[in-house]
Amino acid sequence: MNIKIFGKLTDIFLNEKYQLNKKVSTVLDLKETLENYFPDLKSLNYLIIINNQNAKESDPIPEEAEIALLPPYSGG
Amino acid sequence: MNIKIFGKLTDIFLNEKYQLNKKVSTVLDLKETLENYFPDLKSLNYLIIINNQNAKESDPIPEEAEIALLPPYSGG
Amino acid sequence: MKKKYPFLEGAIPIEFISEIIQSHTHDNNIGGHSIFLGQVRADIIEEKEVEGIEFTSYQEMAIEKLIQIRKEIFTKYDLLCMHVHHSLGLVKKGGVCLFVFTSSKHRKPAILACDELVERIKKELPIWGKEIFSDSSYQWKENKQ
Amino acid sequence: MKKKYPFLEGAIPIEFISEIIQSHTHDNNIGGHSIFLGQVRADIIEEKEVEGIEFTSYQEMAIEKLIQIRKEIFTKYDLLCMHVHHSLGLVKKGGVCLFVFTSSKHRKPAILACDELVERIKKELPIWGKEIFSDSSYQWKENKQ
Repeated sequence: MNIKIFGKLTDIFLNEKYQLNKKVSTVLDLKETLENYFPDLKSLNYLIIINNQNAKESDPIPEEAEIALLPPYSGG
Repeated sequence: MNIKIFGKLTDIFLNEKYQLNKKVSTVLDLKETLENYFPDLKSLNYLIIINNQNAKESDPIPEEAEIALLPPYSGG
Repeated sequence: MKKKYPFLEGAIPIEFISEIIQSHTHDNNIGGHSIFLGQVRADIIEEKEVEGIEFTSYQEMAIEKLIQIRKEIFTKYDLLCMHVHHSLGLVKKGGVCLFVFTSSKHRKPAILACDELVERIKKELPIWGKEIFSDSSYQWKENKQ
Repeated sequence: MKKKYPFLEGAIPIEFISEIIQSHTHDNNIGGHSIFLGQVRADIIEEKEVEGIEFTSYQEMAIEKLIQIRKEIFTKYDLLCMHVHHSLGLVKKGGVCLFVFTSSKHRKPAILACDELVERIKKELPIWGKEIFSDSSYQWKENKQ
Protein backbone atom coordinates (compact mmCIF):
# COMPACT_ATOMS: atom_id res chain seq x y z
CA MET A 1 0.00 0.00 0.00
CA ASN A 2 1.42 3.35 -1.11
CA ILE A 3 0.90 6.34 1.15
CA LYS A 4 1.57 9.94 0.15
CA ILE A 5 3.31 12.01 2.80
CA PHE A 6 3.13 15.81 3.01
CA GLY A 7 4.55 18.82 4.85
CA LYS A 8 6.34 18.31 8.14
CA LEU A 9 5.44 14.60 8.11
CA THR A 10 8.10 14.15 5.42
CA ASP A 11 10.64 14.88 8.19
CA ILE A 12 9.43 11.74 9.98
CA PHE A 13 9.09 9.44 6.94
CA LEU A 14 12.17 11.05 5.29
CA ASN A 15 10.29 10.74 2.02
CA GLU A 16 7.20 11.99 0.20
CA LYS A 17 5.79 8.51 -0.05
CA TYR A 18 5.78 5.40 2.09
CA GLN A 19 5.22 1.81 1.09
CA LEU A 20 3.35 -0.09 3.82
CA ASN A 21 3.77 -3.82 3.42
CA LYS A 22 1.28 -4.89 6.08
CA LYS A 23 -2.40 -5.37 5.34
CA VAL A 24 -4.67 -3.01 7.27
CA SER A 25 -8.47 -3.04 7.14
CA THR A 26 -9.58 0.25 8.74
CA VAL A 27 -8.24 3.77 9.17
CA LEU A 28 -7.74 3.12 12.90
CA ASP A 29 -5.77 0.01 12.03
CA LEU A 30 -3.60 2.02 9.61
CA LYS A 31 -3.06 4.77 12.17
CA GLU A 32 -1.98 2.35 14.91
CA THR A 33 0.33 0.49 12.55
CA LEU A 34 2.04 3.68 11.37
CA GLU A 35 2.34 5.09 14.91
CA ASN A 36 3.90 1.83 15.98
CA TYR A 37 6.56 2.09 13.21
CA PHE A 38 6.98 5.87 13.59
CA PRO A 39 6.35 6.80 17.25
CA ASP A 40 7.00 10.53 16.53
CA LEU A 41 3.67 10.56 14.65
CA LYS A 42 1.80 10.26 17.95
CA SER A 43 2.69 13.79 19.00
CA LEU A 44 1.52 15.36 15.72
CA ASN A 45 -1.83 16.43 14.34
CA TYR A 46 -2.52 14.91 10.96
CA LEU A 47 -5.42 13.84 8.78
CA ILE A 48 -5.70 10.54 6.98
CA ILE A 49 -7.15 11.11 3.52
CA ILE A 50 -8.68 8.35 1.40
CA ASN A 51 -9.44 9.18 -2.23
CA ASN A 52 -9.29 12.94 -1.56
CA GLN A 53 -11.72 12.71 1.37
CA ASN A 54 -11.06 13.10 5.08
CA ALA A 55 -11.45 9.63 6.66
CA LYS A 56 -12.91 8.64 10.05
CA GLU A 57 -11.15 6.03 12.17
CA SER A 58 -13.91 3.48 11.58
CA ASP A 59 -13.77 3.81 7.77
CA PRO A 60 -12.63 0.72 5.87
CA ILE A 61 -9.70 1.08 3.47
CA PRO A 62 -10.82 0.08 -0.03
CA GLU A 63 -8.52 -1.84 -2.40
CA GLU A 64 -6.44 0.51 -4.57
CA ALA A 65 -7.41 3.52 -2.45
CA GLU A 66 -5.21 6.60 -2.71
CA ILE A 67 -4.04 7.29 0.82
CA ALA A 68 -2.36 10.44 2.08
CA LEU A 69 -1.22 11.83 5.44
CA LEU A 70 -1.67 15.57 5.83
CA PRO A 71 -0.39 17.80 8.64
CA PRO A 72 -2.25 21.13 9.30
CA TYR A 73 -2.35 23.30 6.18
CA SER A 74 -0.21 26.42 5.95
CA GLY A 75 -0.75 27.89 2.49
CA GLY A 76 -1.36 31.53 1.60
CA MET B 1 -21.80 85.97 0.97
CA ASN B 2 -20.37 83.35 -1.44
CA ILE B 3 -21.83 79.85 -1.33
CA LYS B 4 -20.29 76.84 -3.07
CA ILE B 5 -22.79 74.57 -4.80
CA PHE B 6 -22.16 70.89 -5.56
CA GLY B 7 -23.63 67.88 -7.38
CA LYS B 8 -27.27 67.90 -8.40
CA LEU B 9 -27.81 71.23 -6.59
CA THR B 10 -25.92 72.88 -9.46
CA ASP B 11 -29.00 72.02 -11.60
CA ILE B 12 -31.06 74.30 -9.35
CA PHE B 13 -28.57 77.15 -8.94
CA LEU B 14 -27.36 76.69 -12.55
CA ASN B 15 -23.87 77.43 -11.26
CA GLU B 16 -21.19 76.06 -8.95
CA LYS B 17 -21.34 79.13 -6.75
CA TYR B 18 -24.02 81.51 -5.60
CA GLN B 19 -23.64 85.04 -4.28
CA LEU B 20 -26.21 85.77 -1.56
CA ASN B 21 -26.68 89.50 -1.09
CA LYS B 22 -28.87 89.29 2.01
CA LYS B 23 -27.44 89.20 5.52
CA VAL B 24 -28.29 85.98 7.40
CA SER B 25 -27.32 85.25 11.00
CA THR B 26 -27.92 81.52 11.49
CA VAL B 27 -27.92 78.35 9.40
CA LEU B 28 -31.72 78.14 9.72
CA ASP B 29 -32.00 81.72 8.49
CA LEU B 30 -29.76 80.88 5.50
CA LYS B 31 -31.77 77.74 4.72
CA GLU B 32 -35.10 79.57 4.78
CA THR B 33 -33.76 82.41 2.64
CA LEU B 34 -32.37 80.01 0.00
CA GLU B 35 -35.50 77.86 -0.05
CA ASN B 36 -37.54 81.00 -0.51
CA TYR B 37 -35.47 82.01 -3.57
CA PHE B 38 -35.15 78.42 -4.89
CA PRO B 39 -38.31 76.49 -3.89
CA ASP B 40 -37.01 73.28 -5.58
CA LEU B 41 -34.46 73.04 -2.77
CA LYS B 42 -37.24 72.09 -0.33
CA SER B 43 -37.72 68.67 -1.92
CA LEU B 44 -34.01 67.77 -1.76
CA ASN B 45 -31.72 66.41 0.91
CA TYR B 46 -28.65 68.55 1.40
CA LEU B 47 -26.15 69.51 4.06
CA ILE B 48 -25.05 73.04 4.86
CA ILE B 49 -21.30 73.06 5.51
CA ILE B 50 -19.50 75.89 7.30
CA ASN B 51 -15.70 75.86 7.21
CA ASN B 52 -15.60 72.17 6.21
CA GLN B 53 -17.90 71.16 9.09
CA ASN B 54 -21.49 69.97 8.98
CA ALA B 55 -23.60 72.80 10.52
CA LYS B 56 -26.70 72.55 12.77
CA GLU B 57 -29.66 74.88 12.12
CA SER B 58 -29.00 76.84 15.28
CA ASP B 59 -25.32 77.52 14.42
CA PRO B 60 -24.41 81.16 13.79
CA ILE B 61 -22.71 82.02 10.52
CA PRO B 62 -19.32 83.63 11.21
CA GLU B 63 -17.99 86.52 9.10
CA GLU B 64 -15.94 85.25 6.16
CA ALA B 65 -17.10 81.69 6.67
CA GLU B 66 -16.72 79.29 3.77
CA ILE B 67 -20.21 78.01 3.07
CA ALA B 68 -21.16 75.05 0.87
CA LEU B 69 -24.32 73.15 0.02
CA LEU B 70 -23.84 69.40 -0.45
CA PRO B 71 -26.34 66.84 -1.77
CA PRO B 72 -25.86 63.14 -0.75
CA TYR B 73 -22.43 61.87 -1.75
CA SER B 74 -22.04 59.41 -4.63
CA GLY B 75 -18.34 58.81 -5.06
CA GLY B 76 -16.59 55.46 -5.55
CA MET C 1 -8.93 73.14 -10.21
CA LYS C 2 -5.62 71.53 -9.29
CA LYS C 3 -5.98 67.97 -8.08
CA LYS C 4 -4.28 66.98 -4.86
CA TYR C 5 -3.96 63.56 -3.18
CA PRO C 6 -6.17 61.48 -3.14
CA PHE C 7 -7.49 62.82 -6.47
CA LEU C 8 -6.34 61.94 -9.98
CA GLU C 9 -7.65 63.32 -13.28
CA GLY C 10 -9.70 60.73 -15.21
CA ALA C 11 -9.53 56.92 -14.90
CA ILE C 12 -6.88 55.45 -12.61
CA PRO C 13 -4.38 53.66 -14.92
CA ILE C 14 -3.79 49.95 -14.26
CA GLU C 15 -0.04 50.68 -14.55
CA PHE C 16 -0.38 53.09 -11.63
CA ILE C 17 -2.04 50.33 -9.58
CA SER C 18 0.61 47.77 -10.46
CA GLU C 19 3.42 50.22 -9.63
CA ILE C 20 1.93 50.71 -6.16
CA ILE C 21 1.72 46.93 -5.69
CA GLN C 22 5.27 46.46 -7.01
CA SER C 23 6.73 49.12 -4.73
CA HIS C 24 5.35 47.31 -1.67
CA THR C 25 7.06 44.01 -2.45
CA HIS C 26 10.25 45.61 -1.10
CA ASP C 27 8.79 45.81 2.39
CA ASN C 28 9.65 42.48 3.95
CA ASN C 29 7.38 43.02 6.95
CA ILE C 30 4.24 42.91 4.83
CA GLY C 31 2.35 39.60 4.73
CA GLY C 32 -0.87 40.69 3.01
CA HIS C 33 -2.36 43.39 0.80
CA SER C 34 -6.05 44.04 0.39
CA ILE C 35 -7.21 46.03 -2.63
CA PHE C 36 -10.54 47.39 -3.77
CA LEU C 37 -11.15 48.82 -7.24
CA GLY C 38 -14.34 50.69 -8.13
CA GLN C 39 -15.10 50.52 -11.84
CA VAL C 40 -17.58 52.51 -13.97
CA ARG C 41 -20.45 50.28 -15.11
CA ALA C 42 -22.26 50.77 -18.41
CA ASP C 43 -25.68 50.66 -16.75
CA ILE C 44 -28.72 50.84 -18.99
CA ILE C 45 -31.18 53.39 -17.55
CA GLU C 46 -34.45 53.86 -19.43
CA GLU C 47 -32.89 52.36 -22.57
CA LYS C 48 -29.88 54.70 -22.50
CA GLU C 49 -26.39 53.42 -21.79
CA VAL C 50 -24.05 55.12 -19.34
CA GLU C 51 -20.95 56.14 -21.35
CA GLY C 52 -19.03 57.44 -18.38
CA ILE C 53 -19.23 59.17 -15.02
CA GLU C 54 -17.98 62.68 -14.40
CA PHE C 55 -16.77 63.08 -10.82
CA THR C 56 -16.57 66.33 -8.88
CA SER C 57 -15.60 66.89 -5.26
CA TYR C 58 -15.48 69.54 -2.58
CA GLN C 59 -11.76 68.89 -2.51
CA GLU C 60 -10.63 70.83 0.58
CA MET C 61 -13.28 69.14 2.70
CA ALA C 62 -12.63 65.68 1.18
CA ILE C 63 -8.90 65.96 1.86
CA GLU C 64 -9.49 67.06 5.47
CA LYS C 65 -11.98 64.21 5.96
CA LEU C 66 -9.64 61.62 4.46
CA ILE C 67 -6.81 62.69 6.78
CA GLN C 68 -9.17 62.13 9.70
CA ILE C 69 -10.32 58.72 8.36
CA ARG C 70 -6.68 57.70 7.80
CA LYS C 71 -5.83 58.56 11.40
CA GLU C 72 -8.79 56.60 12.73
CA ILE C 73 -8.07 53.54 10.56
CA PHE C 74 -4.40 53.46 11.63
CA THR C 75 -5.50 53.69 15.29
CA LYS C 76 -8.04 50.90 14.89
CA TYR C 77 -6.04 48.41 12.79
CA ASP C 78 -2.47 47.19 12.89
CA LEU C 79 -1.66 48.46 9.39
CA LEU C 80 1.67 49.02 7.67
CA CYS C 81 0.42 50.96 4.62
CA MET C 82 -2.71 52.62 3.31
CA HIS C 83 -3.31 54.32 -0.05
CA VAL C 84 -6.53 55.78 -1.43
CA HIS C 85 -7.04 57.30 -4.88
CA HIS C 86 -10.21 58.65 -6.46
CA SER C 87 -10.84 59.99 -9.94
CA LEU C 88 -12.10 63.47 -10.75
CA GLY C 89 -13.42 64.47 -14.17
CA LEU C 90 -14.69 62.00 -16.74
CA VAL C 91 -14.11 58.26 -16.33
CA LYS C 92 -15.41 56.23 -19.26
CA LYS C 93 -17.23 52.91 -18.76
CA GLY C 94 -14.80 50.19 -17.69
CA GLY C 95 -12.45 52.74 -16.13
CA VAL C 96 -11.27 52.44 -12.53
CA CYS C 97 -12.45 55.41 -10.42
CA LEU C 98 -11.56 54.27 -6.89
CA PHE C 99 -8.42 52.46 -5.69
CA VAL C 100 -8.02 51.48 -2.04
CA PHE C 101 -4.87 49.63 -0.94
CA THR C 102 -3.95 48.42 2.56
CA SER C 103 -1.05 46.29 3.80
CA SER C 104 -0.35 44.57 7.09
CA LYS C 105 1.87 41.93 8.65
CA HIS C 106 -0.93 39.36 8.96
CA ARG C 107 -3.91 39.32 6.61
CA LYS C 108 -6.81 40.34 8.85
CA PRO C 109 -5.98 44.01 9.57
CA ALA C 110 -5.44 44.71 5.84
CA ILE C 111 -8.73 43.02 4.90
CA LEU C 112 -10.83 44.65 7.63
CA ALA C 113 -9.29 48.09 7.09
CA CYS C 114 -9.83 47.95 3.32
CA ASP C 115 -13.49 46.92 3.72
CA GLU C 116 -14.10 49.72 6.24
CA LEU C 117 -12.27 52.29 4.11
CA VAL C 118 -14.41 51.55 1.05
CA GLU C 119 -17.60 52.05 3.09
CA ARG C 120 -16.34 55.24 4.72
CA ILE C 121 -15.06 56.74 1.45
CA LYS C 122 -18.45 56.19 -0.20
CA LYS C 123 -20.33 57.55 2.80
CA GLU C 124 -18.12 60.35 4.11
CA LEU C 125 -16.17 61.91 1.24
CA PRO C 126 -17.94 64.80 -0.54
CA ILE C 127 -17.70 63.42 -4.08
CA TRP C 128 -20.47 63.32 -6.69
CA GLY C 129 -20.86 61.31 -9.87
CA LYS C 130 -22.81 62.50 -12.90
CA GLU C 131 -23.75 59.62 -15.20
CA ILE C 132 -23.37 60.74 -18.80
CA PHE C 133 -25.42 58.88 -21.43
CA SER C 134 -24.51 58.27 -25.07
CA ASP C 135 -26.89 61.07 -26.17
CA SER C 136 -25.07 63.52 -23.83
CA SER C 137 -27.99 63.69 -21.39
CA TYR C 138 -27.13 62.87 -17.79
CA GLN C 139 -28.42 61.94 -14.37
CA TRP C 140 -26.83 62.33 -10.96
CA LYS C 141 -25.54 59.04 -9.56
CA GLU C 142 -27.02 57.82 -6.29
CA ASN C 143 -25.11 55.34 -4.17
CA LYS C 144 -26.75 52.21 -2.83
CA GLN C 145 -26.44 51.78 0.91
CA MET D 1 4.99 17.59 -10.97
CA LYS D 2 3.06 19.56 -13.57
CA LYS D 3 1.25 22.56 -12.11
CA LYS D 4 -2.41 23.03 -12.94
CA TYR D 5 -4.78 25.89 -12.08
CA PRO D 6 -4.76 27.38 -9.45
CA PHE D 7 -1.02 26.68 -9.08
CA LEU D 8 1.87 28.63 -10.54
CA GLU D 9 5.61 27.91 -10.21
CA GLY D 10 7.35 30.43 -7.95
CA ALA D 11 6.23 33.97 -7.07
CA ILE D 12 3.15 35.35 -8.83
CA PRO D 13 4.42 38.14 -11.13
CA ILE D 14 2.88 41.60 -10.63
CA GLU D 15 2.47 41.77 -14.45
CA PHE D 16 0.26 38.66 -14.24
CA ILE D 17 -1.90 40.41 -11.62
CA SER D 18 -2.19 43.60 -13.63
CA GLU D 19 -3.09 41.65 -16.80
CA ILE D 20 -5.97 40.00 -14.92
CA ILE D 21 -7.16 43.41 -13.67
CA GLN D 22 -6.78 44.93 -17.15
CA SER D 23 -8.72 42.13 -18.83
CA HIS D 24 -11.71 42.77 -16.55
CA THR D 25 -12.03 46.44 -17.46
CA HIS D 26 -13.68 45.25 -20.69
CA ASP D 27 -16.66 43.88 -18.75
CA ASN D 28 -19.02 46.80 -18.46
CA ASN D 29 -21.27 45.06 -15.93
CA ILE D 30 -18.56 45.04 -13.27
CA GLY D 31 -18.72 47.80 -10.66
CA GLY D 32 -16.15 46.54 -8.15
CA HIS D 33 -13.15 44.25 -7.79
CA SER D 34 -11.79 42.97 -4.52
CA ILE D 35 -8.24 41.63 -4.43
CA PHE D 36 -6.12 39.92 -1.80
CA LEU D 37 -2.39 39.34 -2.17
CA GLY D 38 -0.44 37.15 0.23
CA GLN D 39 3.25 38.10 0.37
CA VAL D 40 6.23 36.25 1.87
CA ARG D 41 7.49 38.04 4.98
CA ALA D 42 11.14 38.05 6.03
CA ASP D 43 10.32 37.03 9.60
CA ILE D 44 13.16 36.81 12.06
CA ILE D 45 12.89 33.54 14.00
CA GLU D 46 15.52 32.88 16.69
CA GLU D 47 17.84 35.42 15.05
CA LYS D 48 17.59 33.83 11.61
CA GLU D 49 15.84 35.57 8.74
CA VAL D 50 13.36 33.83 6.46
CA GLU D 51 14.79 34.01 2.92
CA GLY D 52 11.78 32.44 1.27
CA ILE D 53 9.00 29.89 1.57
CA GLU D 54 8.87 26.66 -0.40
CA PHE D 55 5.28 25.63 -1.06
CA THR D 56 4.05 22.10 -1.74
CA SER D 57 0.51 20.86 -2.19
CA TYR D 58 -1.51 17.70 -2.53
CA GLN D 59 -2.57 19.06 -5.90
CA GLU D 60 -5.37 16.65 -6.93
CA MET D 61 -7.13 17.19 -3.63
CA ALA D 62 -6.54 20.96 -3.62
CA ILE D 63 -7.99 21.31 -7.13
CA GLU D 64 -11.05 19.24 -6.23
CA LYS D 65 -11.57 21.27 -3.06
CA LEU D 66 -11.19 24.60 -4.88
CA ILE D 67 -13.81 23.56 -7.46
CA GLN D 68 -16.19 22.87 -4.57
CA ILE D 69 -15.36 26.19 -2.84
CA ARG D 70 -15.86 28.04 -6.13
CA LYS D 71 -19.30 26.50 -6.56
CA GLU D 72 -20.30 27.40 -3.01
CA ILE D 73 -19.04 30.99 -3.30
CA PHE D 74 -20.91 31.56 -6.58
CA THR D 75 -24.09 30.17 -4.98
CA LYS D 76 -23.71 32.38 -1.91
CA TYR D 77 -22.68 35.69 -3.53
CA ASP D 78 -23.84 37.56 -6.63
CA LEU D 79 -20.42 37.40 -8.30
CA LEU D 80 -19.42 38.01 -11.91
CA CYS D 81 -15.83 36.70 -11.73
CA MET D 82 -13.53 34.82 -9.40
CA HIS D 83 -9.85 33.95 -9.82
CA VAL D 84 -7.51 32.25 -7.37
CA HIS D 85 -3.79 31.59 -7.85
CA HIS D 86 -1.29 30.06 -5.42
CA SER D 87 2.45 29.55 -5.77
CA LEU D 88 4.22 26.22 -5.59
CA GLY D 89 7.98 25.88 -5.18
CA LEU D 90 10.21 28.59 -3.76
CA VAL D 91 8.91 32.14 -3.30
CA LYS D 92 11.57 34.55 -2.03
CA LYS D 93 10.81 37.17 0.63
CA GLY D 94 8.68 39.96 -0.80
CA GLY D 95 7.19 37.65 -3.45
CA VAL D 96 3.43 37.25 -3.86
CA CYS D 97 2.30 33.66 -3.15
CA LEU D 98 -1.50 34.02 -3.11
CA PHE D 99 -3.72 36.07 -5.44
CA VAL D 100 -7.48 36.15 -4.95
CA PHE D 101 -9.64 38.27 -7.29
CA THR D 102 -13.43 38.71 -7.27
CA SER D 103 -15.69 41.01 -9.28
CA SER D 104 -19.35 41.94 -8.95
CA LYS D 105 -21.88 44.52 -10.12
CA HIS D 106 -22.07 46.27 -6.75
CA ARG D 107 -19.17 46.30 -4.30
CA LYS D 108 -20.44 44.16 -1.44
CA PRO D 109 -20.54 40.67 -3.04
CA ALA D 110 -16.97 41.07 -4.35
CA ILE D 111 -15.69 42.23 -0.95
CA LEU D 112 -17.50 39.55 1.09
CA ALA D 113 -16.60 36.76 -1.34
CA CYS D 114 -12.92 37.76 -1.42
CA ASP D 115 -12.70 37.85 2.39
CA GLU D 116 -14.36 34.44 2.69
CA LEU D 117 -12.22 32.95 -0.07
CA VAL D 118 -8.97 33.98 1.64
CA GLU D 119 -10.10 32.34 4.89
CA ARG D 120 -11.26 29.17 3.14
CA ILE D 121 -8.12 28.86 1.00
CA LYS D 122 -5.90 29.09 4.08
CA LYS D 123 -8.06 26.65 6.05
CA GLU D 124 -9.21 24.13 3.46
CA LEU D 125 -6.59 23.79 0.72
CA PRO D 126 -3.90 21.16 1.36
CA ILE D 127 -0.87 23.42 0.88
CA TRP D 128 2.22 23.60 3.09
CA GLY D 129 4.91 26.22 3.45
CA LYS D 130 8.50 25.48 4.48
CA GLU D 131 10.29 28.58 5.74
CA ILE D 132 13.86 28.53 4.48
CA PHE D 133 16.44 30.51 6.47
CA SER D 134 19.56 32.20 5.19
CA ASP D 135 21.74 29.36 6.55
CA SER D 136 19.62 26.81 4.58
CA SER D 137 17.98 25.45 7.71
CA TYR D 138 14.17 25.48 7.70
CA GLN D 139 11.03 25.21 9.74
CA TRP D 140 7.49 24.29 8.70
CA LYS D 141 5.20 27.31 8.54
CA GLU D 142 2.17 27.33 10.80
CA ASN D 143 -0.80 29.52 9.96
CA LYS D 144 -2.36 31.80 12.55
CA GLN D 145 -6.06 31.30 13.00
